[in-house]
Amino acid sequence: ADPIRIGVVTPLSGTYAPIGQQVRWGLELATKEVNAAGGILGRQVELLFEDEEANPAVATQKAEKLFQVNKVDFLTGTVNSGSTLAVGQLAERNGRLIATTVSFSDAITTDKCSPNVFRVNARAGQQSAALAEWLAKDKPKAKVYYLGPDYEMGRSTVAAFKQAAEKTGAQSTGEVFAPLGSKDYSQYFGQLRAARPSVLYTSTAGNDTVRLLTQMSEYGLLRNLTIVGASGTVTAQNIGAIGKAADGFVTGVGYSAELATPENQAFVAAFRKAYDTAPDLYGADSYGLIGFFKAAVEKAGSTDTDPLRKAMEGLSWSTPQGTKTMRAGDHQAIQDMYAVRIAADGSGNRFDVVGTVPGDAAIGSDQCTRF
Amino acid sequence: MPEATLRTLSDPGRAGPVSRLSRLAPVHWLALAFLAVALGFAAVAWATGNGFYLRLATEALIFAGLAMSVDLLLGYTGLLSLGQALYFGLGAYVSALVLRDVAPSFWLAMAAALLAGGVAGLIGGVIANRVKGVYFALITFGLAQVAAKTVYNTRALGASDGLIGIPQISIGFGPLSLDTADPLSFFLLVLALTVAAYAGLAYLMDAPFGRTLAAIRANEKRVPFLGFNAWRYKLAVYVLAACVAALAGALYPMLRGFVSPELMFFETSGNAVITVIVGGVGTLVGPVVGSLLLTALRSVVGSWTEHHLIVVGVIFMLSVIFLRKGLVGALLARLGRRTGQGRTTP
Amino acid sequence: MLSIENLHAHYGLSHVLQGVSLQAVPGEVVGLFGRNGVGKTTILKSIAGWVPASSGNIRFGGVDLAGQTPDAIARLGLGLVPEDRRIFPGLSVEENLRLGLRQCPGRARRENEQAIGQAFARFPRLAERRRQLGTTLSGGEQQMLAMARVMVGTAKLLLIDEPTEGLAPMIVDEIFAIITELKRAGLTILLVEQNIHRALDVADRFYAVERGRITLHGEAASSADRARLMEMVAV
Amino acid sequence: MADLIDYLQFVLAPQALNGLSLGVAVVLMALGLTIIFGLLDVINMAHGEFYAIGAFLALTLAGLGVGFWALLVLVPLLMLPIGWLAERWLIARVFHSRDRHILTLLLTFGLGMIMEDLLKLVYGPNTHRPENPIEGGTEILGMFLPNYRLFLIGFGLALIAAVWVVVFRTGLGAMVRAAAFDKDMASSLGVPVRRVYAGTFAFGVALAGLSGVLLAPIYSVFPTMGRDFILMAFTVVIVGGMGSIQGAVVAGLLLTQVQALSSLYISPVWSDPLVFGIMVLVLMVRPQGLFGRLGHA
Amino acid sequence: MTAASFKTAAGAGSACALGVRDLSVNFGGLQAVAGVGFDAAAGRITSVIGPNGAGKSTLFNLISGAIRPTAGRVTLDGADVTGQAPDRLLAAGLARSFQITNLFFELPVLENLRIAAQVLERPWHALHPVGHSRRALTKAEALLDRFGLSAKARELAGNLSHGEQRRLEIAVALAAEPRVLLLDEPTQGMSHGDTADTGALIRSLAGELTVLLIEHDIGLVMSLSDHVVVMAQGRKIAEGTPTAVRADPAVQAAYFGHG
Ligand SMILES: Nc1ncnc2c1ncn2[C@@H]1O[C@H](COP(=O)(O)OP(=O)(O)OP(=O)(O)O)[C@@H](O)[C@H]1O
Ligand SMILES: Nc1ncnc2c1ncn2[C@@H]1O[C@H](COP(=O)(O)OP(=O)(O)OP(=O)(O)O)[C@@H](O)[C@H]1O
Ligand SMILES: [Mg+2]
Ligand SMILES: [Mg+2]
Repeated sequence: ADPIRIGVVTPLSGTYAPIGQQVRWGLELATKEVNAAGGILGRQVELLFEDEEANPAVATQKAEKLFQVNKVDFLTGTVNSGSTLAVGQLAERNGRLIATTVSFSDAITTDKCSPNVFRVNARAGQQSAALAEWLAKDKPKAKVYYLGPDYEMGRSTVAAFKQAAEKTGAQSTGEVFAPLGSKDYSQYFGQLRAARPSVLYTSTAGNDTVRLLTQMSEYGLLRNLTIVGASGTVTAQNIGAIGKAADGFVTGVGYSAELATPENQAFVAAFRKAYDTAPDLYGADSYGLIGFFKAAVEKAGSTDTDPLRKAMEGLSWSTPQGTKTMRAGDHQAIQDMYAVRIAADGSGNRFDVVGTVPGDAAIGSDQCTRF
Repeated sequence: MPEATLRTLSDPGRAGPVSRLSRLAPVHWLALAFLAVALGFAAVAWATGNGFYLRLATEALIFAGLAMSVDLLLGYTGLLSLGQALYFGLGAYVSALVLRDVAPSFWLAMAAALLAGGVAGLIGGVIANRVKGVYFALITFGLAQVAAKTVYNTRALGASDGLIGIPQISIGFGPLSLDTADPLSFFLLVLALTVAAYAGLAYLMDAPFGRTLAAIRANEKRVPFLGFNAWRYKLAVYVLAACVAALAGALYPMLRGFVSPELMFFETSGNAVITVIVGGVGTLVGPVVGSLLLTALRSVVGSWTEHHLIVVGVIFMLSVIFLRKGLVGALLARLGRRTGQGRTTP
Repeated sequence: MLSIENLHAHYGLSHVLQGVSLQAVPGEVVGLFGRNGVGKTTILKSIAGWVPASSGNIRFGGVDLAGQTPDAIARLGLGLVPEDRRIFPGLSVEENLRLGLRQCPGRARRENEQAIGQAFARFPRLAERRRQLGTTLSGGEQQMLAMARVMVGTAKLLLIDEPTEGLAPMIVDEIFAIITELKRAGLTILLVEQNIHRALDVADRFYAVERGRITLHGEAASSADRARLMEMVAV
Repeated sequence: MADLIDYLQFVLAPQALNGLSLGVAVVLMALGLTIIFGLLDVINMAHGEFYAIGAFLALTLAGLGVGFWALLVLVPLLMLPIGWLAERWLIARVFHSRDRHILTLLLTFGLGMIMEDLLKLVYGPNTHRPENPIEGGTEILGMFLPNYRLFLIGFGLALIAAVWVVVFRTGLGAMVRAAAFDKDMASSLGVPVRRVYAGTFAFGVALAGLSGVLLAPIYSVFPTMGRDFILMAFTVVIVGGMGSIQGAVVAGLLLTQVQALSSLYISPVWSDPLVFGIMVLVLMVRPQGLFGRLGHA
Repeated sequence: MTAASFKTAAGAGSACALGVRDLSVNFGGLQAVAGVGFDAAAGRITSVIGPNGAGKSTLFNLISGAIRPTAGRVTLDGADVTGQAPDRLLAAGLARSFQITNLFFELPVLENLRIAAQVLERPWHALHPVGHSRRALTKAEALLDRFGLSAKARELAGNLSHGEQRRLEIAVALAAEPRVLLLDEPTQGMSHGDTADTGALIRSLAGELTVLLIEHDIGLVMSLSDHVVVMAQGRKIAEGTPTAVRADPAVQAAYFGHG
């Protein structure tokens, strides 16, 4: 039979390349396993990668090529939410379905939701909820300081977490937004010190986190301060560079390689064997997507858009991070959320799970009105 | 003054220098050949029902408009703009907002983009034209950077996510109308606009206006003593380029249905410069040819390897070093050599 | 000292020098005259290594100059005062002057300073303006600077292209006095000059150039030769 | 009153001091740039990537067991031939055309693009960081400053002074500028122009590489790191006046202070536009920069 | 603007086309031009002579709007034009040539002249094809002929020999058909024959237009000038007819050295 084609439009070059790489690995590993087990409906699965350069304009062009020339049955991989939204609209116009495994902007499954777009990873709101709950339990009445990257997404994650944390009794002592790609965070340390917080929340990512945390350690600021952050702040890509400075960092996230389930341990082992590094949430969520797709196609008995969408809505499937359920109303996956603490001692880095919030508690209400 | 005896322009001995000066003639032939190829391509793509390639070519033409505006500045006036995407993005956002929130009218969107491009060009031009050379390049770069950052952070403009949901529209020409959702008709429309822009700009660049720009490029300090206000000419061509870029940008959301701040980023400006250099600076066809070639190349190479930057970078550097006037320039030199127009430099 | 045989040179397709031969022996001043555009400057540029010879042969102090770079030729002892002066913009008068020292990289610092001091003493006007940008000098001052610049070095052969262009009569006198002085000091000089009468007063011999060829050469002292020259050039 | 002292000690003074260490970093980047820019008239858009190469070289050599102090010498030495070849093979081909400014800018822009991608090809996209060679910190008047930053400030200032002496006290600067402006005349005065160009470019590149070694422990190492400082460094070079080392130092320290203090009093959002605005303003009032000399562009 | 109208203007005889009053400028500490004043009579040739660095070219820069004076006034046909931009002055009929050749070196010789003649066209012709600019083209070709550059019309100006460039420099200044022409050492670098030709040319221009001339070729100055202004160290030290000036002892000392 013809193979089933899945298009992957993901950033393979530029600053988002590390994330694109995890996406690619997760998808490739899952596809290999599915194919080895006989494929989906007896058909092999084929992945077609295109570099989207983290630029929505490139992403739509590449997605259109995959849809129209390569005739892919399904599409995934977009990282920045701009790309996801633009490609989602393109999918609508082409009558195809897509899923994101990375974008966490709430808009994708709330006010800008689309009948053709699914999200299998946790959105920003879910992460904040999990982290705030851990904070309330572990550090009641914490004095929190916020340091976010200065762009719309950075501000909205901080605002979301602030709201969630204040609701559970934390006290805000101040906030500062540093430009995206800041070189030197030491210029904010004076303000930070003066506010005398007990907890610092940050939603920087990638190299920004490396710099923030290592410079804080340089200035001896990590003593007596708990650092918490959005998921994606510290990942398998940058933790090596952060080194000891990452020790004790807590994040609200949908995945940790340390999850003690047998499914996860098998997944992590396979991943390490194939790529010589641990999976992070992007790798895991992308891996899980193939399971979602497989279950949906098998349930629908075809890859046609309408039956497939119907099959996906409300579908529950199992992933390394536990069972996820795709909420029909807004196409947002519901999953258990974890508070994960990083242990970066001599023995290598671990993402220890220190708290769990059940999926239903973290998900929040369905705000999608478009379908 | 005792007027020297006049020789008519038809005198063959005299016609030489004059036709030598209007160097666009062979370029026009290339442009026509290009148009024929484009129409042939459209026919084939339409016959085989290949909407994707038509839309890809449409996008290439849209970015060719941006590249043309860079060429106006770089090739004719000697001003390197590293921030032309500012006006392209501006046109795109204005057009997107008009189409989405005001009325799905092509003409209204184009008019609004033109107006916005003109006003922004005037402001930007007044700032950037205070300085010359590399300083100009860096100021335009900075201006675009500041603008892109502002858009990236403005919630009302969709911030980093950009705007989606720009409707597909139908465009009325009196009794006729065409639909942007139809790849062929939109391609033909954009092609027609590109040809019109080329013709208009090529005409202008060979008129005294353009020749004065060439003089400014050659020796700006001497120009005022010939009765021209160099600053005004530079401002005029800057505004013109901004308008061209804004109009090209205005077409983008009609094709893709969204706009994002990346359209204003340096990558977009930088690509336009690369396009101009590879295609042929100072030719106006060059940017169009370059845009089509590079778009095709990126589409192919991008699927093979994520290291397409190396490929594009090498082609770009080779053009800078060996094809000083780009592909079109090299072609023209071949045509020129036959007619003995090869120029000798010390 | 300098011997050129059958030199041909091209700019692109135009054949500018069409077989030029000339000689200069140590300590003599040789004039090079001709109308505009005949190739006088091109002869000097070929010697200095700026324009490659298409064929022919240039020898300087026994060394074949073919394929030598201008800086190597300069270090052999060739000094050039170009017709358009070529003062470096963005450099002060003194910096411009000190570049002349590059001809003799090995010379002692004290000797260098002495040479600079002498140059300033000879052109007090340059000394007054030593901190000013070289290109803001008046035309005549720039000419002085160009002369001074080769004088601080250790040239044995000077190529001087229209040195009195744009100079006031007083300075013209001064320039010719300098040339005489340099000649007396034993330098060989190839002098291109439109002011033929003055030039012939310092020159020993001359050549006349016409459309890329030497069409006449003679003794400066011979009035017959002079007459032929004037007839040829001054039409 | 106590509040005020508290504020001064914990907020204002550290802000200024941290601004200083960032300032030195920026000046280090601007130094190589201003030399190549000011002396050769070449806008080296690949400067950031040469900086990245220096950092990655340091990382690789450190992995092979070379100590930090040896790296400070070794990496610039290794960068010299790279810069030399880049000039001979690439820049020299367009250097003498009329549009030197623009062509060299474009060429180095392409070169930077390729080098960045090559780094990614060789080292992968992830971030690395060499160990901090000087751990610990020092308390000054109740303010805490990491020792490495103190070292950076001291070493950086010494380096800048050394470069200044070499370029200006030896007349080297005038020679290079003469060669860049009029190669024929300069060489007829005995200036070995080709070696001068290549040597100057290589020198600037080596300085970029050295900044890579020095800044890697603070700012970490990744393929796109070259883009980090480049805009700021260009701004500094322009505001200070191209080719002027004093200008680069003054502008670098001043602008980073403006940034540090404006992010305190206005908002970090505005620090970039503010610095850019200052650049525009300076260009309008003094196109040659604070210390620049006219007649140079 | 026909030749005839120039004639009538010139016919007015002693009317002053260009007036300079107390013009001064300084560079740093240097008083380059200090309170210089004179009149250039319409249709006549007025020469400015003086030692190198006397401030002659700077005076031209002040008159032609290249730099602004710190004090003083410049009038053109009685109208105050002090500090006006060069392009406006050209429109008012004042053109100049440069001592250091200042051409469009990358453009062909003919194009140099055509651009210089472009102001002769009506403003809206800026948008008409160049081929339609008959006036400018005819003018340019006439000048080519007149200056013996026809054979070099297609050559880039930068590839001309020095003397040829000097000729083109004058031709470019003439292309706009000015009423007042400032020539800064026009014969500099020209061969004997060319110098004489240029002298004749300048002579032939006078009457139609007013010429202000800087020259070091004293023979030429004496034979051409109607009036001579002598400058030294930024000041005017003498003025008068050529013979009167030549006899002036102050001029002898400052300029001719040993007479
Ligand atoms: N770079 C160049 N490219 C092409 N042709 C050139 C170039 N330089 C000079 N020529 C031509 O070569 C011929 C000789 O020029 P050259 O400068 O040697 O003349 P010259 O005798 O020095 O004249 P002048 O007295 O005017 O200085 C001229 O016809 C000139 O137009
Ligand atoms: N921009 C400037 N900055 C400083 N000094 C200047 C500037 N321009 C001119 N000068 C000085 O002003 C004086 C007058 O210069 P100017 O060029 O007017 O002289 P000139 O009379 O034309 O001399 P020449 O006959 O040699 O051309 C000179 O000493 C010159 O050095
Ligand atoms: Mg000559
Ligand atoms: Mg003068």
